[in-house]
Amino acid sequence: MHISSVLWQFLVKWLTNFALYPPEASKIAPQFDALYFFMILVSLIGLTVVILLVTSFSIMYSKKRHPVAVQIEGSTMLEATWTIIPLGLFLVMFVWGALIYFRVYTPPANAMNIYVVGKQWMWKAEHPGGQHEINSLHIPTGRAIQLTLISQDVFHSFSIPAFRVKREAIPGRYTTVWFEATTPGTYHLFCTQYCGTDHSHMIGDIVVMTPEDYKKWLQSSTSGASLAQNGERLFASLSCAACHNTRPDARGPNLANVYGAKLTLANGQATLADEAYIREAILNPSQHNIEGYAPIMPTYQGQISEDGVFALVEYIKSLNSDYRVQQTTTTTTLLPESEGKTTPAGQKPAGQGMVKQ
Amino acid sequence: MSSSTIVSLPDQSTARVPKMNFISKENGLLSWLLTGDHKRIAILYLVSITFFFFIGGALAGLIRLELLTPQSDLMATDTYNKVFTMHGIIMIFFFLVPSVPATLGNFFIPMMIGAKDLALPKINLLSWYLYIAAGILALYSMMTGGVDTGWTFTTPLSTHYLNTNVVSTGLAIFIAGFSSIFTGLNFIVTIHKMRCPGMTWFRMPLFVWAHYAASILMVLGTPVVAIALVLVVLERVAGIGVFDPTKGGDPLLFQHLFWFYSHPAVYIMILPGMGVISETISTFSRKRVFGYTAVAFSSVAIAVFGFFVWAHHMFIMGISNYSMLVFSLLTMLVAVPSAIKIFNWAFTLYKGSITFETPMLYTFGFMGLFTIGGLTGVFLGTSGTDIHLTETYFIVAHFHFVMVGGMLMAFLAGIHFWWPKMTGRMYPEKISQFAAVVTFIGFNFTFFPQFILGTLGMPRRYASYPPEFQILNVFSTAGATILGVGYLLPLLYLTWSLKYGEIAGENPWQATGLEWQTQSPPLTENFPAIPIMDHEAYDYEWLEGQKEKVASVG
Amino acid sequence: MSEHHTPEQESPEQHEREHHIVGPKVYVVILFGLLLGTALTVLASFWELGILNPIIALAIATAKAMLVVLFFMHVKYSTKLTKLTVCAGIFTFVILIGMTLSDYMTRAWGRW
Amino acid sequence: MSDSQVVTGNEVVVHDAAEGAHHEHLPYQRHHFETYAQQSDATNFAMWLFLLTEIMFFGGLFTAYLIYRNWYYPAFVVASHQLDVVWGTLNTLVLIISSFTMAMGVWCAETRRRRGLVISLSLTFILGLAFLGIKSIEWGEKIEKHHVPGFHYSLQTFLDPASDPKVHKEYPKDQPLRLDMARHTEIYFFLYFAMTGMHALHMVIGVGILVFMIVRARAGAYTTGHVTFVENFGLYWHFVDIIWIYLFALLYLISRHP
Repeated sequence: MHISSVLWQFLVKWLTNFALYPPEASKIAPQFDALYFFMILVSLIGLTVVILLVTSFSIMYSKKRHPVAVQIEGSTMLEATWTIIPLGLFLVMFVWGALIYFRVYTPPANAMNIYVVGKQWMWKAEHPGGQHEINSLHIPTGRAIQLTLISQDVFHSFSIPAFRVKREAIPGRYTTVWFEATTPGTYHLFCTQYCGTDHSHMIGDIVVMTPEDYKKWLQSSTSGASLAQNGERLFASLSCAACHNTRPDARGPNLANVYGAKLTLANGQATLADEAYIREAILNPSQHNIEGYAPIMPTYQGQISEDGVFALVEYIKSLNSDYRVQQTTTTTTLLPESEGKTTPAGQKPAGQGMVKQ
Repeated sequence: MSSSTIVSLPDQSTARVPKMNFISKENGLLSWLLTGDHKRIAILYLVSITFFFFIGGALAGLIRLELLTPQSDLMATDTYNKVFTMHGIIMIFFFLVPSVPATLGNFFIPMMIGAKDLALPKINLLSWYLYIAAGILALYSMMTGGVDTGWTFTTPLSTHYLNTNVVSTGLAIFIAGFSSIFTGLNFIVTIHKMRCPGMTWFRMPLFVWAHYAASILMVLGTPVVAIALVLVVLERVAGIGVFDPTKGGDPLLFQHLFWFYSHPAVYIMILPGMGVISETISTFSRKRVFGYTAVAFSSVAIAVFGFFVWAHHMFIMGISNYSMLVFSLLTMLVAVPSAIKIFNWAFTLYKGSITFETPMLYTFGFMGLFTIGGLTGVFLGTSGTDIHLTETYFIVAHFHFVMVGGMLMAFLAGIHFWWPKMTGRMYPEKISQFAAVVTFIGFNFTFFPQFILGTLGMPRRYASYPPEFQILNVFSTAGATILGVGYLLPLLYLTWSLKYGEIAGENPWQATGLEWQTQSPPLTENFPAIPIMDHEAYDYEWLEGQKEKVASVG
Repeated sequence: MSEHHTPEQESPEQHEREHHIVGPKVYVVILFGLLLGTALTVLASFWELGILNPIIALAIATAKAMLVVLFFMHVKYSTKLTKLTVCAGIFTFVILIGMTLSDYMTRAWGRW
Repeated sequence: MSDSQVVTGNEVVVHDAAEGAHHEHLPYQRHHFETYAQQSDATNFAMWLFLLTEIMFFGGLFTAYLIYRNWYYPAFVVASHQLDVVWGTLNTLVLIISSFTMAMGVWCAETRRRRGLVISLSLTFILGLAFLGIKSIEWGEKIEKHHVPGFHYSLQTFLDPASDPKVHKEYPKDQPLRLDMARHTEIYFFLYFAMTGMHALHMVIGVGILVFMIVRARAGAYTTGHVTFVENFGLYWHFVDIIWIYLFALLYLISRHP
């Protein structure tokens, strides 16, 4: 009696919140699901074919029905078919999948950048406005959000099933991912890369709000200074301005309009001054010396926390005359041609000018 | 003989297990511990991997119990981490990798190619001792505090952020690696140099081809994981910084080296299983394997392509998008040979004369589950879907379908198929058929829900999880108990059959392999005289001919 | 699969006659080749040749390795199988290095 | 692999097995082989396969070396100047000559010259020891200078080259590295110790086996036509030599122009 009631509750519970896939709460989610269900379909067909073949043959040709086997060598024709058809299907999946992959990891130029640092065992998000959050992320709908991720210790992985996006937070290197939330609500945030004892407690909430609510939230949870302002203070306290200033005899490049510029390094390589570059230039300057400047920039490794680096990067970005427009990110240009889009034409002279000094 | 079976046993009243065989040759523990006979070493391996399989299985049971409830209440999170780590390490390095090659391969490759023994018997014995040493070391580190890196030893977690027995476990795997290198090396040499007269490459059973391919992977892949683990140990002991981002090292480099072995390792595990399937499906449908050459070459193709795809384990870990393209494309190519095999096996049944003894049931199980496992692998090889599905229970379900649903089914198929040859006695048919069905049902119950869990986003390696995932987890745990029963049964009735099983005689299945054309259990040097291979593999007319000859003589 | 197995040889003596023995002359020549190579590679490293420096160093090293493999290790005189084995080793080695570097070399792509 | 060959190969093996069934088996032929030729082929092939695993084993280290050399070239240049090219060259010569003596040893065994064999094996043994001796001297220097990664590693010489007059005199143009780059010299030295250490380990094993072989060679074990063991050890020794040829080029000769 008792046990049956338990089973009954169990059944009810199952039927009530039974789902085959998570809610689609981002722009990419439907595109992902399209591919996913296409592959499910193909798999089901493939599986049915195999099962049908096996069962029907074992019925038709069981020893009772078919006492003597007919020896058959094989058939190149048939084998060719079941080599080529799967190959074709797999290649379709490959191309389709690659398109989605590049879409997920290629933020649009005008995305709003939120910095996220992962550490054992919590996520810390830094909004440009200076709002901090632990194990939660508030975002508006209808706006492209770019996450710049880094880990302070081990590999973590920032996963939002409802958005179908996931990106590893790697120690010592920025990674990026972007999404555009569509439906307000609260969704799961998981760390999916095993990261030690409390891995399974490194979870949180993604709170998607309408733009209005989001504004309200921003005001309510502001911490006074914006991220860029913190950066400015840090910039001063580290006396970076001693070299990086506007004076003609400045020993370091003037940082105005550096962000998003195309720089030529001392070793002749060209590079795009994105968040990753700026971080590297602060921590490992000797590999990121700009052409035409003496190699005197000291390293700040071990002197600034990752949050501090975020603040400095944001500050340097804010030195651009109109930086919101020019936000571009690491490794995003799919094709060299599309450079133009990522580094607006207006930027190039500035960049060159700075290098030439 | 009833028309629903091909089993033909000698008259039980008169039949005896031959007095002179490789088991009765010498007695005493030493005669086993110092033996050079590939068959005895195979038995040693069989016993030891069974032992490790049940340890690993027990750990799996603990995992499933913990996941019965959303909270981590059965054990603390760090205990849970240790449990799944040891489950992975034991099952992969101490069960799956040596399972079929070191037992069935060791026993039957020399017999199938008509050799007296493997080319290097001493090396063969050495590899078993290495395996045992490694196993003891692994168990030791499990007893003394365990290790919680996950079987992937991801740096810098394993090198800087854990204070468990990473070093001793690393060494254990290092040693186990050399054990499997020596096995593979031995197989390659044997297959090249020890084939009997007339045994051309294309007269070899597909079981041998599959092992040849797997051995190539063992020999060329394993050293790389060995050096990777050496580096991890050095990094821990001396902090030399090669994987340490704060010193300018790149943690991803470890994963490149690790997966360079550990992806091919998947094929090391599955290829021998495929070999078994080729044998059973041919025997129980009385037919030559459909498209022998295609199946043979698809094994080799898997082995070769297996080396080009490792970075598909790292798509979201910050490898360059462009090498992602390359690796993803190659992954699609490596999926094809498996498809070829499945269809060739299916068409082997066509116009056959099929019977349904236990090995055949396991074979059907393999074909179904491996197809699912393989197809879901494509989901993970496709970069776009990989983003959402990787590091979730989807991937857990995927590799359990391939490894447990595929490899373990094949292993059991093989054990039942060759049991009469190894022991001279039949296993009890009815109960073993029952066990096969139980295993199949239990398996699907356990792992199918995990595909849904994964799609819903439940991350792997979580000791506690959001409550809405509970129901499917309960299903999974329930299934695991059934599966457990399915695995315990063979242990019991096979042991029973050692004494009470029916006398099998030379060739109970009417199979064509050379190993069936001699007494069971075989003589120490396998054949009274070196056989001469004068027919194709799986040539059932030839077998009929032989029978008539015997009849006419008698 | 080797000249060892030609019918006329049964006893080990014949087997040895079959089995090609490389004489001291060859070894001496190779030895001097190797010494020369060492001298060259050391000298080369003292000139400023930019990118060419590593290339030359590796080229000479490979040449020396070839000499050792072909003559000291008798590969030049041994069976197809041995040659194939050596190639297989080199091939996998190249795959390991090449495909790993393919990741490192392209990480910066799309950033200039 | 063309099977036609394989087939003939094997059928032949067994033909002479069939006829040779009556001949006496040679004392050193293992029971499970049909002919001695088959045995020596098999063991020789096995040795080659073992060398493949060795290649891949070092492959991991070479990969690491290439990546970090690309990333931290300046650090690698300056750090490699800490190695003494004279010792390095000397060691290369020693090893090449030992390879030569080993090859001669194989020849002596094949042509059944017992004294020759013993002499050349002994020479190989001595040269092997010489190599290890020189290596340990070099390592000694590194330890004095605190250039052992992980054990009180000191950046002194790289932040301020003048503090190391000997090397500074040789390479006056070496600029002091900035801290972040200087740190990366530790990775160079790790690779130096890992690669040369792994190589030296192989040398030690080789020298050990040589002792055993010299003893047995004096008893005439290898000059009766059973040369497989000597041949296979030769392969091993030459392989170790090849590894060193590359290590020398990669670790010592990165850029020697002052």
